[in-house]
Amino acid sequence: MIGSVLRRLIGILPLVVLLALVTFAMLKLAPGGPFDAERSIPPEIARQLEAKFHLDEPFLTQFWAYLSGLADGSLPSMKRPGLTVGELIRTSFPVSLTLGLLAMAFALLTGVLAGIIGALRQNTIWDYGTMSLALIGISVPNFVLGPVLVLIFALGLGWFPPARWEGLSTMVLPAITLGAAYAAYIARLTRAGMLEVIRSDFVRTAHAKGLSERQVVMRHAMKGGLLPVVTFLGPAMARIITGTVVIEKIFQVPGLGYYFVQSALDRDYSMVLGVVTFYAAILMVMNLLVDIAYTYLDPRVELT
Amino acid sequence: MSDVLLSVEDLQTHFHTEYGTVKAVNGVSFEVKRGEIMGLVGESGSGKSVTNLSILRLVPTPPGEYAGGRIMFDGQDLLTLPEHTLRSYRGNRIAMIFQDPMTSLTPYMRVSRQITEVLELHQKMTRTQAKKRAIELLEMVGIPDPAGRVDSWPHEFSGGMRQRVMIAMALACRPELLLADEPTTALDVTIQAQILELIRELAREHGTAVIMVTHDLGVVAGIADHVSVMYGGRIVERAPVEPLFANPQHPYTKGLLASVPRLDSRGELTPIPGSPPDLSDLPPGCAFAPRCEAVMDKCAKQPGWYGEPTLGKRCWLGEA
Amino acid sequence: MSDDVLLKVEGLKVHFPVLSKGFFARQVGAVKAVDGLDLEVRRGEVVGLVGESGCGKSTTGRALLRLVPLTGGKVVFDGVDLGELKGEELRKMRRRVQIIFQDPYASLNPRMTVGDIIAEPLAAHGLVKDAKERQTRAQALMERCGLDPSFVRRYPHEFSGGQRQRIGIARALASDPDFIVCDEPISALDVSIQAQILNLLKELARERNLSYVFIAHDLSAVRHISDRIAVMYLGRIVETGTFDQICDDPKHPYTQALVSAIPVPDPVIERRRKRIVLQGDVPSPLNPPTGCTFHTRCPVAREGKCQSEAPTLRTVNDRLVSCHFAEEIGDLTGRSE
Amino acid sequence: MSEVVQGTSLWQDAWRRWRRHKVSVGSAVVLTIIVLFCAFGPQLVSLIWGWTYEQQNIALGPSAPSLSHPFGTDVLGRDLMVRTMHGGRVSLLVAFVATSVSLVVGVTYGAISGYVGGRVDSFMMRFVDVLMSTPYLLLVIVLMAVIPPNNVSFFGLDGSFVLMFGALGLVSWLVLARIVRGQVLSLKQKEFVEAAHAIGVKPRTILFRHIVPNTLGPVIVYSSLTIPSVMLSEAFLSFLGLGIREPQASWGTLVNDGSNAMVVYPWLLVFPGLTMALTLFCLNFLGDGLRDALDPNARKS
Repeated sequence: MIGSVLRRLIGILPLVVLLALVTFAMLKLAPGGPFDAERSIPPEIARQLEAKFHLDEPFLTQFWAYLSGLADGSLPSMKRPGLTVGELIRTSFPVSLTLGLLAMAFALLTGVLAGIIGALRQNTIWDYGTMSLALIGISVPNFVLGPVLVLIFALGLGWFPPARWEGLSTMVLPAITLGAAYAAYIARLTRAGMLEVIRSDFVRTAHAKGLSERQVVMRHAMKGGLLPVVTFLGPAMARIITGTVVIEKIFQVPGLGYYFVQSALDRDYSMVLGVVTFYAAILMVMNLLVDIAYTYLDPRVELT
Repeated sequence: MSDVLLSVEDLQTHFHTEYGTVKAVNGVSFEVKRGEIMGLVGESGSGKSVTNLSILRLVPTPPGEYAGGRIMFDGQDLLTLPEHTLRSYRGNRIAMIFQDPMTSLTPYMRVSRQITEVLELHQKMTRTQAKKRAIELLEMVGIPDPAGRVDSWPHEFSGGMRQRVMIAMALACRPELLLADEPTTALDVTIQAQILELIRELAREHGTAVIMVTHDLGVVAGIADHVSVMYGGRIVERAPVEPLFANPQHPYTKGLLASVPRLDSRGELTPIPGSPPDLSDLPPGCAFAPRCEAVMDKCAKQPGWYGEPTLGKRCWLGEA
Repeated sequence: MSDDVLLKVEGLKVHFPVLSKGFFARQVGAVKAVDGLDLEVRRGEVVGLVGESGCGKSTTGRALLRLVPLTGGKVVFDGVDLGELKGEELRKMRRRVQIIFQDPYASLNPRMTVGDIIAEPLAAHGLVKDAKERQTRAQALMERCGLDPSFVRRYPHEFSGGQRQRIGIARALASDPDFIVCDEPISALDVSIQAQILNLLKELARERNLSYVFIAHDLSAVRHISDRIAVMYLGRIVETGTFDQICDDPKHPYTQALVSAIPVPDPVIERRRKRIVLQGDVPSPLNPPTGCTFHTRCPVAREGKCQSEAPTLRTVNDRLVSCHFAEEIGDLTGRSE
Repeated sequence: MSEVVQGTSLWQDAWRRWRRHKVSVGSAVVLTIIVLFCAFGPQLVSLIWGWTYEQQNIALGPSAPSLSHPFGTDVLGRDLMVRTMHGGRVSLLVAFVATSVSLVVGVTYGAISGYVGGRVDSFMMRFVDVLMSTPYLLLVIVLMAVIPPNNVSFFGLDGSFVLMFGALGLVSWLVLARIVRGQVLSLKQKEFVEAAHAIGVKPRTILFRHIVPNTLGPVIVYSSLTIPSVMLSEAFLSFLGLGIREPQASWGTLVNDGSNAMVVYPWLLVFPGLTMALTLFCLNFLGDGLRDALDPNARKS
């Protein structure tokens, strides 16, 4: 087990470098450079800038310079003087992470609960109610839901502040907005998974043993019913990471996603490269964790 | 040996589907005495498995419905028993084993836990006591190195071994009645021989009554004391095992025996024409009439039971 | 039945590679489904091939049509080595060799009408060019196989299991083959339907002078249709002989155990019978035992030779047995006859 | 010979089942209305009132819904109803084309992987796994940000459209490829495909008569669910200011504008937001109904 985990961790490294290379190539191949827009820069200073950021060197040398700068976090931003990629990630990633984890926690809690209710009370008002709600959750984009929630709960009822990131009460609306669609999706997956498991032979065996409904669900059905949800967690992580980009914009949260879009629009190569690489690494580790969780839930599966 | 343990009276179990009401069990009556092995024989869709499931009320409702009848077990009607009392019977006084040992064990739980949980539930054992007993049980059903294998996962066992685990689990609380739902159908013949041998021995040893549901007449011939033959949701013939095979009374039983290939003879097979009935669209009369060679005008009406409760048939033939 | 050999299989091997997971999959082993099998089928003869699940009997059936790649050995059909044929040659050969499958649900394309399914061999080999004529031929085949020809435009899901199996048989007959592999054609059917299909297959064989390899796990079904029976264990034939030899006087210890394990629908006989209950399970074909593959479960295996040396099929009492001690072990159930 | 009985094909069966799914049928009706509303609405409006989607009326400015402007007007005095219709055209077009792109790529990739099998399959599927575990939408953001849309044009369509089609199509094929591969793999082992080989049917005929028609069900179901997800992604990018550019509009850009001004002019958020949510809602319900109708597991055996 530990060997497999180590092997997987080592396997992540080349993938992250590859992704960084693709991103870097994309940036280089796109017409226009980072300093094109600023016409006021005298050619001399432009040359200095280019030298500072290795823009005048061959492709691979440049890439290597960026990569080693990324490794120790010392790569400087092109557009924000004095700021390094490492510093930016250190200050803003915890914010995004908090937001993402809160959203995920909200999604898992409400989604799993709603899904189990739906499955156990199949074809009742409970089932139809939760599943209709879930379908609405999937259908309302978070950038519509966010402003609507702000309109109602912040501006209308005044329960929560409309924006900023200063304490727990400011985190509620962003986390719900981000998590809603995932909650809905998880609810549907849980319901489908539970329904399948509930009909399986081994659940019938459990009933034949004389266990109570609750014991059957908790001990025998739950693990299998939640497997599809665990499988979904991997891609969900990826989308929550990109999802924070929008939420951070709506609620003016100073997270990494917000800076990422800004850097992309500003053509701040070092920042873009840094964030993409960092997120890729995070995501792959998350996927590994999901796979480990899966082997724990289903003993038939081995980590490869 | 003669007291009746289970008596099923006019049991009706129906399923409501979008294609209509399926009368899977349509008025089934039989008795099982203590220590007796009863074979319940029929083709797929004859209602034999649903009858078995109905005894422990394991048919999911909806779409299923217990539309009528009584299931008297030791003086109690299982169909009207409150859920929590029924649960204290399940796995304790009445246990069940299923057809497919591959899917009938929870894949996410160690074998030890699956056995100990019954013991903790019904025998109020502690975890350690239960574990000790689980090892004894595995030994009893013939699993080699039971102490070493008790903590395995189900997928680490072969099909035959899993069926042994199922049997160990079912016999854990020394039940008075064991319901076996085609326990060897999914297994190879050499493994089937092992499992049948095991069930036979253990049932005799513990004085457990067994209802053995199967479509295989050979299995019944080898294991049962008494046989009930089902067709189209009803029992069409009932007899002790030897007269049933030596002198079958119902045309369906006769037809079945003539059509089954057997190892010890090579005579021509006489198939039963046609195909089994559609349970959602049963004829008002005898369900076998469309395939019966001895069909008469009377057969358009449902025949009654002809003979004694434990030896007789549901057929107009010889009635008049 | 004549003496001329229609199909001859020599040392047939079918191994399925097991790949490792990962980006660059390496072969880490092989499932030796069939591992050195010899078999002969004469013109007009029905050979029953019997064995338990995982013994490689279905793979053998598919190898006879080269539906799976052969790892080694030869399959010679009417003088032509099927292993040598490629592409079009192989495709054309398949007009003469057909197969009927076990699962009547999975073996028919759910999106084609019954007429199109049955007529497909006629179209594939250009036997009947006219589409209308093909449908008429399909209807005639349906009639012969006991189906109502007016259902020619219906779809498979509108038929019962037994009827679907009849459709499969009609399809196999369409191109007028000489040889048909019947891969457990009755084991998925209801008990009362099995005899219908068995009798139909038997009639057809007689009527058209067909040869079958009839695969089954149930020796009693095979007995009713076969002229000769071959018993398989872990990818090899352990014994072949006439049905009487195999069922009434088996020589190989595995055959003896198999025969004794099959229940007979007669309580009087059942109570008197002595069974040989084999211990343990069939070993994995991924890693079969050395020497005689049966030695791990054999009640009469002896130290030494059985573990180290694989027995070959040799003639013992007019039949072929692959056991080192076939002459010595006698009847393991201890019957006096 | 007796009268030939006509059979019911699985497609007819599915159609019957789908029609019983009232909500799904209702969704299809509503969707048709929305599509017609977006497709022919602008002409109708310009006939009746004379507004177009880019026509400004600075003097009027943002006005609340009224008889002449049923959805109100935006800060530049443009009629919001025409802009919503126009945005719908853009969003639906992007969703449709990008889904088609993903369909072509995904089906081809998945079919090859499944049909060839073995090491090729294992390599191709690992590649998909890797792509799935990367934050590819971030790459799309980078792509959309760094490529000036003016450099790209396609049959006179705005460059931002073409980029959008490609980018979204190329990231949403992954799941489809997996589904098709799984289907092909299991079909390849189905006995009726083996039977076709055994009969001597030509490989090409086997592929097109026996394999492809049997993968269609899941492919239809999944693509019907891809459309709303692509639509969301488009809106997401446009919302970030990376997609469709002014004076063009999509539902994403309209919602973005609306959310910036929602405190003062709530209708700017409400109308485009509701229209979009309704569309997504119907698409999802339609997909659900199709799945119930085409799912082979739900079929009576």
